[in-house]
Amino acid sequence: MASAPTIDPAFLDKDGKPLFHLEHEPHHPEGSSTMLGFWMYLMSDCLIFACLFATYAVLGGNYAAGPGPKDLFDLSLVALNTAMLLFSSITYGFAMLAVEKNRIGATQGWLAITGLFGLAFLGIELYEFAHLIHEGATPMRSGFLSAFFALVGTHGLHVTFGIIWLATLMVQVAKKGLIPANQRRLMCLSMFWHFLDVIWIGVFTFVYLMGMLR
Amino acid sequence: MSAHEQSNHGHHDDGHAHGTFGSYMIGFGLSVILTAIPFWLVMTGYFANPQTTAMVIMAFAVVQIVVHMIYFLHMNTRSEGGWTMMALIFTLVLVVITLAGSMWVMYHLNHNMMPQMQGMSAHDMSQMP
Amino acid sequence: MSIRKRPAYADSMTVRRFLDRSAFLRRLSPALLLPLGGCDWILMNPAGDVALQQRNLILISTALMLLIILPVMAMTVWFAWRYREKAQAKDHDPDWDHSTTLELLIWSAPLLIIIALGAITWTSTHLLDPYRPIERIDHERRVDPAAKRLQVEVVAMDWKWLFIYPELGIATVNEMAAPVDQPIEFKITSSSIMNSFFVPALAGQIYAMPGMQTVLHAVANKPGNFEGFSANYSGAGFSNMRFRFHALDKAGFDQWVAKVKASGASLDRAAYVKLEQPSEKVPPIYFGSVEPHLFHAALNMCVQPGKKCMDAVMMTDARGGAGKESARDTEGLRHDGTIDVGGFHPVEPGRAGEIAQPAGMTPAAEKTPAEQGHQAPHQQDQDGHEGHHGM
Amino acid sequence: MSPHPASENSGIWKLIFGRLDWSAIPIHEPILIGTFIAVAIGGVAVLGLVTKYRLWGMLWRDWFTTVDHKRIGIMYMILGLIMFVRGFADAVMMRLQQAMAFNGSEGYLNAHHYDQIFTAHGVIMIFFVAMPMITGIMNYMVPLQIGARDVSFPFLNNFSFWMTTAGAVIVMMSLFVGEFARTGWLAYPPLSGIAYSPGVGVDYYIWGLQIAGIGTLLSGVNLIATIVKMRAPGMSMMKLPIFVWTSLCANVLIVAAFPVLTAVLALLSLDRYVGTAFFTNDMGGNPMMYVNLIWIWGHPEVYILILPLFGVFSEVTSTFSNKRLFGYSSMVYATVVIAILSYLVWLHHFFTMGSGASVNSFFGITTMVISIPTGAKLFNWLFTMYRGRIRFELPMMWTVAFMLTFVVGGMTGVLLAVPPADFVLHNSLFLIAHFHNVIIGGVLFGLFAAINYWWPKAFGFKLDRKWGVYSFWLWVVGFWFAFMPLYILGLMGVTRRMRVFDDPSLQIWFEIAALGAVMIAAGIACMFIQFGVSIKNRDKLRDTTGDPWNGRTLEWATSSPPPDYNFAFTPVIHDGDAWADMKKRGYQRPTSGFEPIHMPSNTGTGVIIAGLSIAFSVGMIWYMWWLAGLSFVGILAVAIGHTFNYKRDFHIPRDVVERTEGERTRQLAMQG
Repeated sequence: MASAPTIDPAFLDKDGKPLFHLEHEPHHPEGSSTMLGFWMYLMSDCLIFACLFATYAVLGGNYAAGPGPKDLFDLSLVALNTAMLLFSSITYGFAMLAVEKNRIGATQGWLAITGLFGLAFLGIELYEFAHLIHEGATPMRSGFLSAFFALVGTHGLHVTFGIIWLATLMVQVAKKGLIPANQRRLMCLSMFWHFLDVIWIGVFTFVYLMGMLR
Repeated sequence: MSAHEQSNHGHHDDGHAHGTFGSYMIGFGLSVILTAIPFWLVMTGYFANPQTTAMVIMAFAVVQIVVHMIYFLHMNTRSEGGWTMMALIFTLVLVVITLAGSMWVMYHLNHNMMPQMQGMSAHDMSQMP
Repeated sequence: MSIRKRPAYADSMTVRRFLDRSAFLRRLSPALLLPLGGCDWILMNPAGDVALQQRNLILISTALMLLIILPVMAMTVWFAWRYREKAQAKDHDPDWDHSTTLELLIWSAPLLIIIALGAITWTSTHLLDPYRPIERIDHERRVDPAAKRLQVEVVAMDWKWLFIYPELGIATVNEMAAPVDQPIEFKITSSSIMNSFFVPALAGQIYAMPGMQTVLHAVANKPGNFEGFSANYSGAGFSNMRFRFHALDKAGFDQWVAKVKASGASLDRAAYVKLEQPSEKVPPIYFGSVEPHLFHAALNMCVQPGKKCMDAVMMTDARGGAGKESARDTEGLRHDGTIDVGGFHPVEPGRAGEIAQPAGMTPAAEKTPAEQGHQAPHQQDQDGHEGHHGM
Repeated sequence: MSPHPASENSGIWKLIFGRLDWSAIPIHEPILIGTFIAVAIGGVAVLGLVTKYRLWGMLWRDWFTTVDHKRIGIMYMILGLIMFVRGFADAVMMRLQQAMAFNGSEGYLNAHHYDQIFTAHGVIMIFFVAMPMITGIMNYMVPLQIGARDVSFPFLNNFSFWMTTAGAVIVMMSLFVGEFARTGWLAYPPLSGIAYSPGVGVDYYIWGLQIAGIGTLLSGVNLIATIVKMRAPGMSMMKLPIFVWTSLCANVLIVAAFPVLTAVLALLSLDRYVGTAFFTNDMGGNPMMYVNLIWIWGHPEVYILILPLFGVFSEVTSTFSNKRLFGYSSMVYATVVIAILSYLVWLHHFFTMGSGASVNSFFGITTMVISIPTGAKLFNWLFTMYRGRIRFELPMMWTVAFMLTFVVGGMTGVLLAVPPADFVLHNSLFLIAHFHNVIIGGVLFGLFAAINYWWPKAFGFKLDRKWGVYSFWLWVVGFWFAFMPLYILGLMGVTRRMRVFDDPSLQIWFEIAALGAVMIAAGIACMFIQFGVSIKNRDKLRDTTGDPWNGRTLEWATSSPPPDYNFAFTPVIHDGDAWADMKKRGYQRPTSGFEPIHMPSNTGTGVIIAGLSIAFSVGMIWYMWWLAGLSFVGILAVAIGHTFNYKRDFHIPRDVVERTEGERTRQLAMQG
């Protein structure tokens, strides 16, 4: 250990002496860290949802002598909602396939369809919320309802931002085409969109389906 | 590792995997099945025991999350030099700690203190995990 | 997380004996106090057996850790001196950065200490669990299984302590007493804010929380007049939320009870509602009689007429809720005051800063106690919250 | 402040100003008015000078909009130092109050003020002193130590800084408009709920932390990506400088912990704004859940604070002992283990809340387990000194003081982790003494070591030794005077956050503690004098080598201060102590063959969004819904607008690089 460490042969010059710097600027492609950074962000978002799930797990049984999940949830509506999100996932996948083939028109088309499915999902969710509130099952009614609205609402809020982002990206693709920067952004949104799907799996299983079993 | 990364830099998103039409369709098909079955189980009340149903739908959810990870999020051990996978595993560990830990802690606190629970004595309490 | 409870009793005796190296510790504690000329390190010189065991645990843990801390500190000073640049130590070696033996030692020395400390922790935590009835009066006498524990129900209020003696039918504010050598079982709750019930001379603290009940078992061994207080900050009047704990001999305790009984005041629901309004620096109050089940109502936040008791609500919840129609029925459920925050808050407006229930929640016919209660906070709003805070 | 201004306001006023009215301005509080006048005069003087010397353009172009990690790092340090003065003023006020309020005296602070002061002290010291200073040092040093040109996301870095600053501004605003929270630094409900804290204080708290939290989180993401993706060729993970390793772990903890804070504060604000029932006493809420969640964030936070400083101590010990760090790999494993374990101990902050014995002992033991890797680290520093040749420059003095102080804090920490002991020590002044023992002895001493160590790198001249030594001794001695009495008071059963006392025998201890605080104040004054004197004598203290301490890691390979692009050529490294290795192998600095260097360009978006965030928060705090709504839309619009800018970089031309490097060649030649 007292001797100097051995050197990776990749970093020796022609004479076998160690290199201490690169002769030329390495080509650092713009945004080479973006995917990793965005993934880190998603992981931190995941922990926000973990807290909301934990809150729901702890408070989910506190109805404050009010209605419970069986009184309130409509599974067929949730199934429809889940279908919307699933369809939007596969259509986003098709958009990404179109991006790889560099087909702007197809990309935009699939993105638009994805956005419509997203809007449909949001519409159904808002209808559900409005219906609950109309019946008096407001977020203020009980710990259970507070936790329910916070968890499902936060997911809905993410979908909303996803749709705004998607619209912005469609404008940018229209303006600049599928340049690397836009491809990267589409890739990030793809991760975001599919991540929301994964969260939704937790929501429909843990909140709605398990709620009906309570 | 760095040397490897250097040589890879020409690639615009070094080593990030992409899906194909086939893989997306497989993922979609699996997801539809894995979603439909739990809904069907709960809506029809297939198992008499809700606990069994809960276990089964939880298992389905876990499988479906894995399916989404692989077919939609293109998770593998190679992308970004394994860092995304590592971040995911670390996050999962923390999610489990947060969820299970909170539930464990809060279960004990509630059990010890909520008025309706006072039926049990402190002794029974200490037998709990 | 599969920590299973070992039969705590199995090794509890070893630890107990360990905690009781008392001959040594007893001799040690005066020595500790010596340099302080009369200062009262109450935690080091408590009057209750539980607190005494906690004291011993502090001393043992500290001693265990000093085994490693002292050498480290000595080595730091020694190395800093010996290897200072001026000394030009002969054994200087700029590349020496690894030694397997040393590394093993470095990791195993703290590990061993922590194993020892962990074992002590595990058993002593179970042994001194506040929920667990105590088994001994002091290190020589065991509790007679037939003997009854003194029941004391404690309510932390803003900002004073209410003690109810259900078996004796009396209640006091900011003063309590207990006979020496009789185990006490405290049941503790709070009327609004989180507090922590703590009599340092007697036993460790435990939180007092609204709608929840904590339990503390303790025994006093020496007669005396000790201080008790809230150890968890609870708002403006927190500093003066103090009470006296009198440990008395049997006769003294009987006298004290008689003195309280002699007070004509009665603690009924109306008086409770009035009492729980915020107030500071409250001198001791005696109630010669107490309405039965008052603590149950306090714990379940239903002292005020028309309130639903939490345990009943929880039973409903455990049965799956009260059905769809119950969504709009919040009658008698609110406990915390609410205020109109200017547009967003959908709940009925109460008075800002009000600690008690909004008057609107009380059924008209039963308004009297609530109104009585409201007189106190009015003053208090001036006093305790915003008023006489001139600099 | 009037408890219900809303009812006093007429319709149109209320629509515009929400619950803000004249009573929110503390015109009847002499201390606050005095402070305000001092701040105003100081502020006007600074603004006047900036205007007089026409520095606005320079400030905006070179500093506010900069994406250079070095400048952002310096701005973080300035923010931290300013807030440190505020936080310390709070501490002195508390010490004075507690030394006075005996024998029926109410002291000079009433509960309304005292309770705000201890809350603000905790919040400011953790969120706006320790966090910015640590982020600042990581920002400055991590890219240099890994041989990178900048961080992965330079714009995000600027944005993070401004969001942190915005949070600080919001908290400071509460001093002069309205009030701050009176809840303690973690704002436990039900006390922090709308029913028991109806004023604006808790809202200031929530929004200050939420806004700053976004900055912290993004800066965490940024630094992780930087360390993972931007390392110089040859720098494998096990060749990372130890400070980079500890920074990596701290940032992983940031990314993993701060979302929890965001979530729990969001739920608290829902309770306060919408009337939900998460942490209420009634309607099925559960305040214990808040305590549980906030400590899931809170404990890792402690390690976020201390881990990077462990890295600093390692670098300093190794450099000034003139020796390789002893046990590099066990140091790395210890850091990683601490980071992971810090997630398994949160309940030790509420043993006394009443969970069962099994839960308590599980969390007690996991807490103790953390002391094993921490102990190992301490031994590693010891054996780095062993057989070394120790130069007692200021950074090394702080390090030795740290080692001697921190072990005591560590010991009392383990003691508090024994649940039955915690039952008597919880919430006592013993606890206060313990965490100041680790936070001052660990975090602050570490920051001072880091400032003295890296100042010459950032500014090109060393700090004055004489004033540094004064500051050192005043701090170290003052620390023991200030906190030993608190340990003793804790053992006397005195609890924290008390404003007045009954027992006159306690007073002497509070007076000793106050004396300690005065000594620390003198220490802080000496530190600022040290900065001033050093800047004045900068020519005498100048270091032209770029390597004043005979350093071992890459940051010492470039000039002081480093050029915008850090390194003219991307370094290739072969050893953990890269620069020591280069010096040993007779490395020759290249003097020709320079190429243009690709760099990110500045942007004002960060400042603008942070400004809008302040407006949004003010709107939310005072219920000016129109302002909140408008600024939220504004934030969205600016953020989206920013994404339409695709031109975010430029090249530093070859001749600029040549000129800069030529200048350095001349300088190095001059000193032979």
